[in-house]
Amino acid sequence: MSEYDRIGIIFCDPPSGYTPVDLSDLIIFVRDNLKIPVIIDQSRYLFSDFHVLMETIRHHRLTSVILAGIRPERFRQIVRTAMTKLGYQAESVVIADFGDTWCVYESQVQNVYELLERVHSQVVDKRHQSSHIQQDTIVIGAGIAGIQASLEIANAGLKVYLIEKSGTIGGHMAKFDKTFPTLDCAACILTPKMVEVGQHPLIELMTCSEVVAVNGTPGHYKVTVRQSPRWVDVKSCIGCGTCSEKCPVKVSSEFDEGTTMRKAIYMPFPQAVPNKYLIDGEACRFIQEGKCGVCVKVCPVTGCINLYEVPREIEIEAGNIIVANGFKPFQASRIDRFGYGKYPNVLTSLEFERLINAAGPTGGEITFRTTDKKGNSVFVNDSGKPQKIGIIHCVGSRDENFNPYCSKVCCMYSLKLAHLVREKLPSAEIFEYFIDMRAFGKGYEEFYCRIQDEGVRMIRGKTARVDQIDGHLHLRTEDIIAGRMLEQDMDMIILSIGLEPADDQKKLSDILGIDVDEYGWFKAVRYEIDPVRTNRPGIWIAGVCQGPKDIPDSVVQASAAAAGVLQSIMSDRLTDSEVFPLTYMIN
Amino acid sequence: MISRVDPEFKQELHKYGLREWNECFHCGNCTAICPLTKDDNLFPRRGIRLAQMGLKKQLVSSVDPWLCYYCGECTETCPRNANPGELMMVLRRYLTSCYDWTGISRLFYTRKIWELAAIILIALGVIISFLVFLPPSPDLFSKPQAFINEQGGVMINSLANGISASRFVQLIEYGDLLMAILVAGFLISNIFHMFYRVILSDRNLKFPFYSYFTEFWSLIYNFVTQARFSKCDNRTYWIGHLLVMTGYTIMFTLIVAFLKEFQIEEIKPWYHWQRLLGYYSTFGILFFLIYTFIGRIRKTDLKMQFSHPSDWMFIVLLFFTAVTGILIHIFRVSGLPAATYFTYLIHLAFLVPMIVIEVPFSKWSHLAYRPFAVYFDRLRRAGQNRQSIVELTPAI
Amino acid sequence: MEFEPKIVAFLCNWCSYTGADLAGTSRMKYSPSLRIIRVMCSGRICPTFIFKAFQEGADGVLVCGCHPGDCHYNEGNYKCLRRFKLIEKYIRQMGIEPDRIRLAWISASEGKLFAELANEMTQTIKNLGPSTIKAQLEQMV
Amino acid sequence: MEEIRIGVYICWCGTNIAKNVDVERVAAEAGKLQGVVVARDYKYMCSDPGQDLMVKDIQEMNLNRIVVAACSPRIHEITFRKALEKAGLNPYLFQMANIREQVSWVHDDREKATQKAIDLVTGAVKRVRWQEALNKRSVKVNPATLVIGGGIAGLTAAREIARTGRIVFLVEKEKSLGGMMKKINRTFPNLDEASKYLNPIIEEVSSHPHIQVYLNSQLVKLSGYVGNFIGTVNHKETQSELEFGNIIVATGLKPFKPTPLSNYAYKRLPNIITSVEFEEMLSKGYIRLDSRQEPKHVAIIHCVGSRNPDFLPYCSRTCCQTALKFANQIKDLLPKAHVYQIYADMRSMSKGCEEMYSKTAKRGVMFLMYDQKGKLPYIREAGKNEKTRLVIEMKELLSGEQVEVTADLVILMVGMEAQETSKQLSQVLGISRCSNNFYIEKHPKLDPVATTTDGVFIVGSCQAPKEISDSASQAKAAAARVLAMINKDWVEVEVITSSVREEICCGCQICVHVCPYGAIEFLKEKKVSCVNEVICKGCGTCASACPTGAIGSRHFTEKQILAQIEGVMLQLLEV
Repeated sequence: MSEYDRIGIIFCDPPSGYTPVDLSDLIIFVRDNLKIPVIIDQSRYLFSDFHVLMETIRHHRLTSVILAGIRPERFRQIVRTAMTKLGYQAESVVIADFGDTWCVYESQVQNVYELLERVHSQVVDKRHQSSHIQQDTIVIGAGIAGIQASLEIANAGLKVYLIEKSGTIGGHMAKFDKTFPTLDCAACILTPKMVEVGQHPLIELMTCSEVVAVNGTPGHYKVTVRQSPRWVDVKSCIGCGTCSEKCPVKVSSEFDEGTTMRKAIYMPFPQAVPNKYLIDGEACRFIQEGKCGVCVKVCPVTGCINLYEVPREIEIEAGNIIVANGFKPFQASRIDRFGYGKYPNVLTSLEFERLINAAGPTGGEITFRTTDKKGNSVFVNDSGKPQKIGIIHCVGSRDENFNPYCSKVCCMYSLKLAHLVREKLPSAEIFEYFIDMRAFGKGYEEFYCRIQDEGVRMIRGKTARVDQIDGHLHLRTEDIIAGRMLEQDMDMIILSIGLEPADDQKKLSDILGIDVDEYGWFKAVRYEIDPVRTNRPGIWIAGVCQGPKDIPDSVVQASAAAAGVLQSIMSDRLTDSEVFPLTYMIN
Repeated sequence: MISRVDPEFKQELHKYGLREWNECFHCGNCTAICPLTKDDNLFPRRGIRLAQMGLKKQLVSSVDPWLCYYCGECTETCPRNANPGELMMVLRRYLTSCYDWTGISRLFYTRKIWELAAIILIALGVIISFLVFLPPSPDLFSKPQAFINEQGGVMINSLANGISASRFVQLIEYGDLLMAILVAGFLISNIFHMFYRVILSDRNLKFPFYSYFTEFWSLIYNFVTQARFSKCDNRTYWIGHLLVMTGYTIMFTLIVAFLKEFQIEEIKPWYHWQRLLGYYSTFGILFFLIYTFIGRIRKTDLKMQFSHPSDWMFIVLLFFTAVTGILIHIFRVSGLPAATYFTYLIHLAFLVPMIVIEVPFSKWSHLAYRPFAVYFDRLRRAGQNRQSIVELTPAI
Repeated sequence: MEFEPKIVAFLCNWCSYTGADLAGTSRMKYSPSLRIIRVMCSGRICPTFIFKAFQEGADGVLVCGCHPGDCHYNEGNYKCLRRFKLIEKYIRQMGIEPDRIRLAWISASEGKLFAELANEMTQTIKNLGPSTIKAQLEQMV
Repeated sequence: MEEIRIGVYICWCGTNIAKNVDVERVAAEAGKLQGVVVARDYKYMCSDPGQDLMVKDIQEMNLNRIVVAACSPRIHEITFRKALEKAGLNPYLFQMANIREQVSWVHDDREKATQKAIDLVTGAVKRVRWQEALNKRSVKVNPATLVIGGGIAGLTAAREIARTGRIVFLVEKEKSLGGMMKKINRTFPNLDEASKYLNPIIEEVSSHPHIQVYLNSQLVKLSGYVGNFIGTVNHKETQSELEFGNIIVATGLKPFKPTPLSNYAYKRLPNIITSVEFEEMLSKGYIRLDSRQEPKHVAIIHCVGSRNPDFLPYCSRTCCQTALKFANQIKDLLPKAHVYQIYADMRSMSKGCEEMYSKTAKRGVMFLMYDQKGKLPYIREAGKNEKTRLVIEMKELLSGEQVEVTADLVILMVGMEAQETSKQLSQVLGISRCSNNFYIEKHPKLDPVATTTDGVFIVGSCQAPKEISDSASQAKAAAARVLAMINKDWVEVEVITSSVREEICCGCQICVHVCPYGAIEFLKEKKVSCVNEVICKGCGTCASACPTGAIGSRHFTEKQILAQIEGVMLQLLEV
């Protein structure tokens, strides 16, 4: 709509029985903060005389009205009629109900302010839906969900900015060895999509980037992206790897979950997209102390590596934003009873994924973790093979002391890991310690049965503690079904760690102005039938950032979010009136 | 016959001070974290399960609650905050009242006022009968020096009017014996009841008769050392417990069996055995009292977070008994006959109900039940060893 | 060394080939005697293919399609079935044991079945011994 | 004719292939074959550098045929075809040898596996030399969409698309919209009125100017191809022909009938009802026995039919959480009633459901675990003096006790199974079904809503049982695909069709009869057959039927296949 479009607020008198209160500072607040016309219904004539009402609204040239006060509901109908008579749709009347708190107004003043602000911003958002929507879309996070969403939209012939914090796309899925229950190798099914993203003319991939500010209104977001330097020019790098060879600095690789070492200038993993090198600013000697710079000398492409590169901020205009920033694995060391970090052969599931991966530290051999001369813990091929492996479920999940929610994927990936172990070590004894086996998806239950047939021991009962006793990992578990205490010695323990909101989740929710639930996952306004729509029109959530889920569900959600985007662009309409109730209460 | 689940049973347990605990989803963490569980005694979880399902028979026939010493680790680490440790405590109370065939114990636990009334009643009874049979001699105030012996202490047995020292001791001894018989009577019958529920009522339990004797040592051993307790992480609690237990028993035996040697006119030098023993038990009891007082008030220790009235009742009684006991000693040594006489009176007014009420019917019965529980448990095992050991089966 | 037969298998793209892939993704081991050739539909398989296979020295030929009624192209597998009956007659006349050719319905979800089928067929062929057609034909020329 | 220059690339796929196949040797052998200019092996052909390697070769050695031996073509054929296009080569001058799914993953004997790999590669090389350049045809997309099924999934999909002002045909076989969700009283975990969510959608859909709803109707015939389908919809006597560009299948599922499970005495004893029947009772607002009294003991039995090899071998996913919801609803309506959950594994994994589980426990519900792989609970009628109606006998696993549960009302959480119409519909649509009769998605992980037939999407619980929110997001996901196609307004269609070489066509018209799509017509004047390539789906039945070999199906020509047969049978003498 045009700039003639004006929101006004009408303060209704409280119904009889309520003592009227002095509105003056409330009015001042509205005038100063919201800068909109205020009408006060002092002597109840406003609603009693329809023409006066019409006149007043016309006089203030109002196109949307906020009815504020105690139980203003009773006036809604008349104002609606007035508005429709004036040629505006009925939704242009919004109720801000202070509830009975009005009586104790002094104590409630802050809430009333907040309420009015909330209502106002919503009305503004609604107003903006009708002005043309910016076609470009921003996708935050390039895990499988982000990738899927970007492809869906780009394949519709629309521009996408894919913003990834790390140096490559792929997210957690790239780290997995196989995927349950089909046992496709994760890389095999993910890399083509990554390549597609990398090559897609309509996807602008921005690695090492973060969203730092979002301004503007739905359909016209102005997003500030902070791009920290890679120090290697993505265009000119030919990925020959000479720099990495010569680089003197070694640090543990985050892609391999610290099971291997990488250089300060590195390629996150062989199939990384963009398949170019980058420099780890914290580790690089030149960037830290200003000496070295060997990479520049050996690089065959002149000017490809620029160690003086600085972060830059880019502003992007986008109509929609899809948030798919994924999750953070639970910190196993937080539960000291399991001795993670204390005993070398207590591994997290993610570490094990890397260990068992063909591209992992041992080329897929399951071996023990030992400490080398330099004191970093490493997996070496000749350290023998574990013969008894225990997998402990629900580490950090379903636990009031940590995360009360269920992480949804652990049971299944634990079964998968058990299968992979069985494949690699046919003679090994494998135990799963679980509370409830949650094999819920398509083909999952069948997979569970299959793993049992493969001779993996399923123990109902969660291991309580792991102690290292002369080289063996000693477990205490109650085998509930057999009805006895188990005291077992294991060679290796895998902790099925749960999922937690990413570190930047809170920050993002503030920047984007979208709600999070009590655990910090993003909140959908109507989870039951629309799990990707947030309280902010034009901002969508997809994947695990909304709550733990497996790959297919993340992919589906990503596409669903894309649907929201496409729909809004194709219909040039952002909001869905059910999301925006016409009545607001003090919460 | 197949037992039937009983959802009402929770209400029953509530009377014994049960708090929220139904959240338990049986992950088995509590059992596994407990340093005392092994083989097939799966407390606390199995106890929780039986309580949840209201399977009274199985509950009463299991000794598990007695094998738990409430170190609180299970409660700390419980993923559902279901507080298994506290439930064990509640079950102990419940079992105590189950073992007690008179039903008095149940009355005391579930209706607080009754316990209090009973105590007061007995206390009054003691005071009255004491004043009737051993009235204070009028000379107590007029010429107190008449009661002072050559060591300058009060001759404790000659304070009653017109009653010779030997007679005095004898009367007290009768009283003690009566009390002891009463207590022992109840306690032993209750223990037998326990024995019936745990061992005899279990038809398919078979073990060789000689195990009764072979396992007997464990009863003594556990009674004296509280060995299992020491396995819990918190040692001070065990020491405190050991001290009070031994102190208490020593005192008990002294006054019941050796009153003639213990309560004598002359004051022996401090290194004399009876004085040393007396000091030891006093110290033991005080140590424990202070420890628990602080604990229960500060609620620092998990196991002391929820205090059932019966817990307080016992501590209070014990406290006053101890204090008055000490006072008697002080007054004697400092030669104050009147004070000695009346403190002695009050001392008994606390001591008697403490023993008569607490030992057979309330908190203190566990002093006896715990070691017996271990004993019975070993008997059951002796039975199991003959059956084939349960094989590790994959869970369903 | 022991005789390792070579079986040419024609799999339809929609059900059987997918089924074979499923056997792979589920790591179901079976005999390495099969040489799989993908066609869009079992209806595409014409007698020539089968004869060609034998002529080239195949010890057996396996033809797989979707279950009746499940054909991606409605009825291709029925056509295949009809032809197959015919072919069975022919090869008998040509002096090839009818057991050397086989028609089976493998759906996209029957990886296990496919693996079993492969082993089974290999066994039958092993029992029959190597096919002599190729040699005979070479003598003719 | 140009000189054939073939490039062969053998993929290691990490160790997936290299473990059981000696890739270097395969490459070496391939190098010896006629026409092969270069044969390489590489760790990950599908990765960026892998493709670049190929592209570089094509350009530098001007290769004009490519063979890649790697995983199944179903996974990566497209990927490599794109690479060819990138290198300026026609994507159809490419052949894949499947040496992972069909060699390295299924054979342990490295020698034999390698031999087989070599044969397959040889076959591919022989075949590829006969392959011709084909040009992709892109056709305009009909913006109208057909949605089959009026449940929450179908409704959501229809609404999403219609809101963009595109036509949607919604075909529902029942007489009203709403599907399964309509039978549901409240949703978990928040126990909201389901109607609160459903009704607005039904309202919008049924009143939407761009949605045409066909009730009591079914799709009986389908022709055409992605972007341009023509379907026949039967409703009552009348039939109507519809044209649309895409199809979204949302036919949902149906509850399992517990009668065959005799131990649950369904229909044999009174007051034993299924979860669906209980939902209906709840929506009426009361919980009652047949005798109109309120039950004092309510038992809820999980996994009825589900996770049971004899009936539904899979987990129905929603029952546990629904059962928890029931428990809460019962406690709300009858605070005094005792509720028993007789379960096998508590699968409350969805958002907010684990919390619902502990909340339910707090409300004093009794949870009893039964041996779902062993002896199932048994329901018997209570005796005279048992002061209850029904008794459930079961082995309780968490206590190891054999127990009895008294109950007035028993709720059986029945599993969910595919519609019996699924077979008929799958045949009409030409999509396949899994062993449990649910539709098979294109890829279980990365393409869960598409099917092997372009333009046909499956959403909601016709693909597998799932809760409302998942169905809704699947519906939106499919909508996204459709919208994308509509927005682009064109789509590439399969070029693998049949074509007639008129000079040798004898006009016998066999092909006309065998074609399942009526794509071949006989040109009277020319006396030859002619293929309508838009309708032809390229099955090749005609080709194999043609006596003169005049009809050939592109990309699967006689020459190519015979050459491949030759190839796979070509014994390499040196091994």
